[in-house]
Amino acid sequence: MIRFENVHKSFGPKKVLNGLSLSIQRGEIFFMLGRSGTGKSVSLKHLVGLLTPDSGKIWIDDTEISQFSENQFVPIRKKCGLVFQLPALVDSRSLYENLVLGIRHLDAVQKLARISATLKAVGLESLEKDLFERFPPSLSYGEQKRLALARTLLPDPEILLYDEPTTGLDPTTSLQIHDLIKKISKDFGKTSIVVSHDMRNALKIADRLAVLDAGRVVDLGTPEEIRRSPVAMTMAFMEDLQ
Amino acid sequence: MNAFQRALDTVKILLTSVNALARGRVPSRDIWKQLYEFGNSSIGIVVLCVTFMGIILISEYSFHMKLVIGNDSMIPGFAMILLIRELAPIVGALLITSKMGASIAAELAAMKNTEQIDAYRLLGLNIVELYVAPRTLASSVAAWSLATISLAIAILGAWFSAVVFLNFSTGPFFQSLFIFVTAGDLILMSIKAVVFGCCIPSICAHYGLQASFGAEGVGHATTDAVVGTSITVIVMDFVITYLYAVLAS
Amino acid sequence: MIHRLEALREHLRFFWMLFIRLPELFTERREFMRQFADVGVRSLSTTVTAGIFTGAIMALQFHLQLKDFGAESVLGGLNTSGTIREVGPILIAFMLAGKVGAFTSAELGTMKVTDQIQAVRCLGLDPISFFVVPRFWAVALNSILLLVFGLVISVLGGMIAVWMVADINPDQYLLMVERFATSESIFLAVSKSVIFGLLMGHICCANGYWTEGGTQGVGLAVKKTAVQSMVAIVLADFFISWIVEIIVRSGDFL
Amino acid sequence: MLPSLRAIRVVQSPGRLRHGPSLFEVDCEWKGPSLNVIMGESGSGKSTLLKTLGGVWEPLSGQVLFEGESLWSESGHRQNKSLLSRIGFCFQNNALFNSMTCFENLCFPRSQRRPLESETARRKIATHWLDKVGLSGSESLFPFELSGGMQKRLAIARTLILEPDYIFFDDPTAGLDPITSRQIALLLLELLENRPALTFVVTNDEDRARSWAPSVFELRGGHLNEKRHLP
Repeated sequence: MIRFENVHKSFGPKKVLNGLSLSIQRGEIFFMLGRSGTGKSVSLKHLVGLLTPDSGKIWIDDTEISQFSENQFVPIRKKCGLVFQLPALVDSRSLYENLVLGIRHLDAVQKLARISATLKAVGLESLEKDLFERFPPSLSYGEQKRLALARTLLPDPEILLYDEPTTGLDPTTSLQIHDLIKKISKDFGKTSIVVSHDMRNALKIADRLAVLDAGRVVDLGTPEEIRRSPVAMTMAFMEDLQ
Repeated sequence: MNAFQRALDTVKILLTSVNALARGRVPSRDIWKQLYEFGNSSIGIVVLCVTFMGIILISEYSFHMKLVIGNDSMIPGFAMILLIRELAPIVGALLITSKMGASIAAELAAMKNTEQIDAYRLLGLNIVELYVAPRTLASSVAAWSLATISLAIAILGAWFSAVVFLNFSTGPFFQSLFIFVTAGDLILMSIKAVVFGCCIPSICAHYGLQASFGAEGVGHATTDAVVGTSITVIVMDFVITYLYAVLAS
Repeated sequence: MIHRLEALREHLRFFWMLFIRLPELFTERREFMRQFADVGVRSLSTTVTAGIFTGAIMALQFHLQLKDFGAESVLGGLNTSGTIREVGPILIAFMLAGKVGAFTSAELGTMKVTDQIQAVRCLGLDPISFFVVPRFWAVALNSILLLVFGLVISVLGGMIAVWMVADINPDQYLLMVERFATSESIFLAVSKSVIFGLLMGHICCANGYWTEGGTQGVGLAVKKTAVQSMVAIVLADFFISWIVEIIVRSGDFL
Repeated sequence: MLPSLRAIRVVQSPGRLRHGPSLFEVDCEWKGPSLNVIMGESGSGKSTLLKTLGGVWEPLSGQVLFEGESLWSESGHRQNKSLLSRIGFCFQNNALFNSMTCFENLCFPRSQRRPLESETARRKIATHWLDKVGLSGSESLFPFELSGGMQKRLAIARTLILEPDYIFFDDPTAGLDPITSRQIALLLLELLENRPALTFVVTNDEDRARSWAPSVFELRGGHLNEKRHLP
């Protein structure tokens, strides 16, 4: 489904991806864990063409995208929806306009139908009646995150990419977000790749986990394998859970 | 926060800075560093802009004088008076505002974001004395020297364009210059430059310290600082010119 | 020096892109209208203030100079033509560079820093035509209209100042305006306004869109816009006046 | 004199606004050196409470007494200088002076608080503290050149270098990945061991709170509830 093959990327002197090799199956919830600055978010951005690798290959299904141009990425971006760490909503536009950014080609009836279904999926049905009057700044940070998720879901992408979805959220809200990721992935049969450093929630909902260090995968496996894994970095992450 | 409260707060900042400078509580090392910062960063653009405006003024005046009096022998004097009294101080001040004023507002807004200002307060230090006071002195000295330097170079530029384009000869050019330009004009320019110079850091610091949090806050603080200072400079210029006109007549 | 040429080439490419995407303005016309109204309303008060005080300052200067020659009667016309040709456009444009230009680059810079631009790109939209093109035309057209409006106001400012200082009553002041405000002066003023407007629109959008480096980056973008706008305005003013001089006095100059 | 802090019906409004509904009304007393952890949901005002107790903001009403003495004089905002010098505050955003190097960030506060101290002694203490928090070798780096974890270590060193009697940490492990945040938590414990100071730490991370103290104070519904035992 998605395959990284010996991908290297550096920003000036700083080497961020150092031979990343990874493959993710269809319909899987795949977590990428690691300390900040080990290239987790950078690898996600390669999948939607926000960054291009210095060397190495990246496959989505059977198309190799590492040397794609901006236009070639347009269909790829329809297939992969990226949820940013910041809500990244357009504050000057109404909630409705924010939501329909990705589905402008549909007609009004289809839009409204899809919006109500997606809002229910992310637990924001209460907002449905005043989508036209309200603007993003009037929502709480947690609500903005959910709306950003709904906006990414609307074009019905096959693959969902989450860039540290719960950083900066208090424990209860981040638990809800993780349950939401699991529900959406299972109900709609989406492949989900989640970049995070919240090991406790990761183990709860992930099908498989990869632990990254210095731009490379140092450990890979199912939650059970990860719990018993002898790899130093994984054990460091597990210390909190005893 | 309405205009009056803003003006009040700015005056408070200005008085604190002047007080700190007068009491000698500002290390001279900071003042020299800021003086270099202010002068070095704006000298290029101020000289460039004032010179180009000086050259254009010469041709503008020749256009008008021909309309009004027919001969354009007095042009250099007239044009240069306008440059000395108005354009050199204003253009210099507006450029310093956007170059250095914006940095003051942006930096203070960023410092507020990372709570550095509270940290200074807990050390018993006043951010205005530490940050704004050296810049106030540096800015007024820089404003005056930049206005003078750019004026001198603008006169050379005007002389060049008068000789080459308006077939003036050097003698009458400088002669009309000395007839019309009096010491009073230079004093007026100096007063304006110094007054504008010492107000710029305080106004920009006010906007920086009132900034709200996040990237949005820094952006708005910097913008409001540039606009607020520019408007204040123009209004102050009118007041000073008006007083000069009343006193002179 | 190469760095400067490189930057100039980048600016030219960005400017050219904004122009060829003009038809895309139609798809975002609602956003354009909203931006146009927003920029206009926000900068009206600044334009009026700048206009009145520029006119007043110039009137005082001309009054002081003409006083010894008893040429007071021509003051109205001379001041109007003198202001709208040269100093007026520059000073009002300086004000708008802050109020309109700096604000827009702060807005675009904040959007860049909070990933809004990346997010829209990932949803299959082109951020340039979504965010930048409507703002560019809103700023450019507004600046042109506001500059011309500011120049008209400056005549009013001159009138009031002269009335206060030299008690020349308004209709005496206006008497000479027609004679001096020749079509050439008006053409010069309007052409400067158009070019200044386009320049400011481009500079603020370019700096805003190229913002990098988090919160500090936004502050830096605003500073760059303010400085670059002012320098560009003075240089443009020089070349326009020089070219118009050549056209009008084709024999004279060369 | 044993450090003691008494909050008498301290009321504060949210953040800088100084108006709007009061966030909390706190009436507590802490006697003698101890490590007190304050927890609460985000938005409960725990950060504002810490800043009110720690002398960053003046309380809307009520008083904060350090050994019976108030920091804020009745007349204006003039703060009691000698008392202020015995307080160390570590801000959530680190508040590092970005125009100074790491070394200067440590020397500058001491030069303000201990002006009579010789330059060499001050430099020795600064180097000592850089080693203590594991930043030896990065003396000449500027704050923006440091990673999140290193910035937090410098902020902690800068707070403790003044040997304060009252120490306040505003969410010291926020925004750090779990491993760095655990290292910072352990560093705090190690540095605060047998130190005769009254210390307050605000956090919403239960794992870290557990490593600091057996029980915590909880700020909920505008009141500071007594100890809650951590499982």
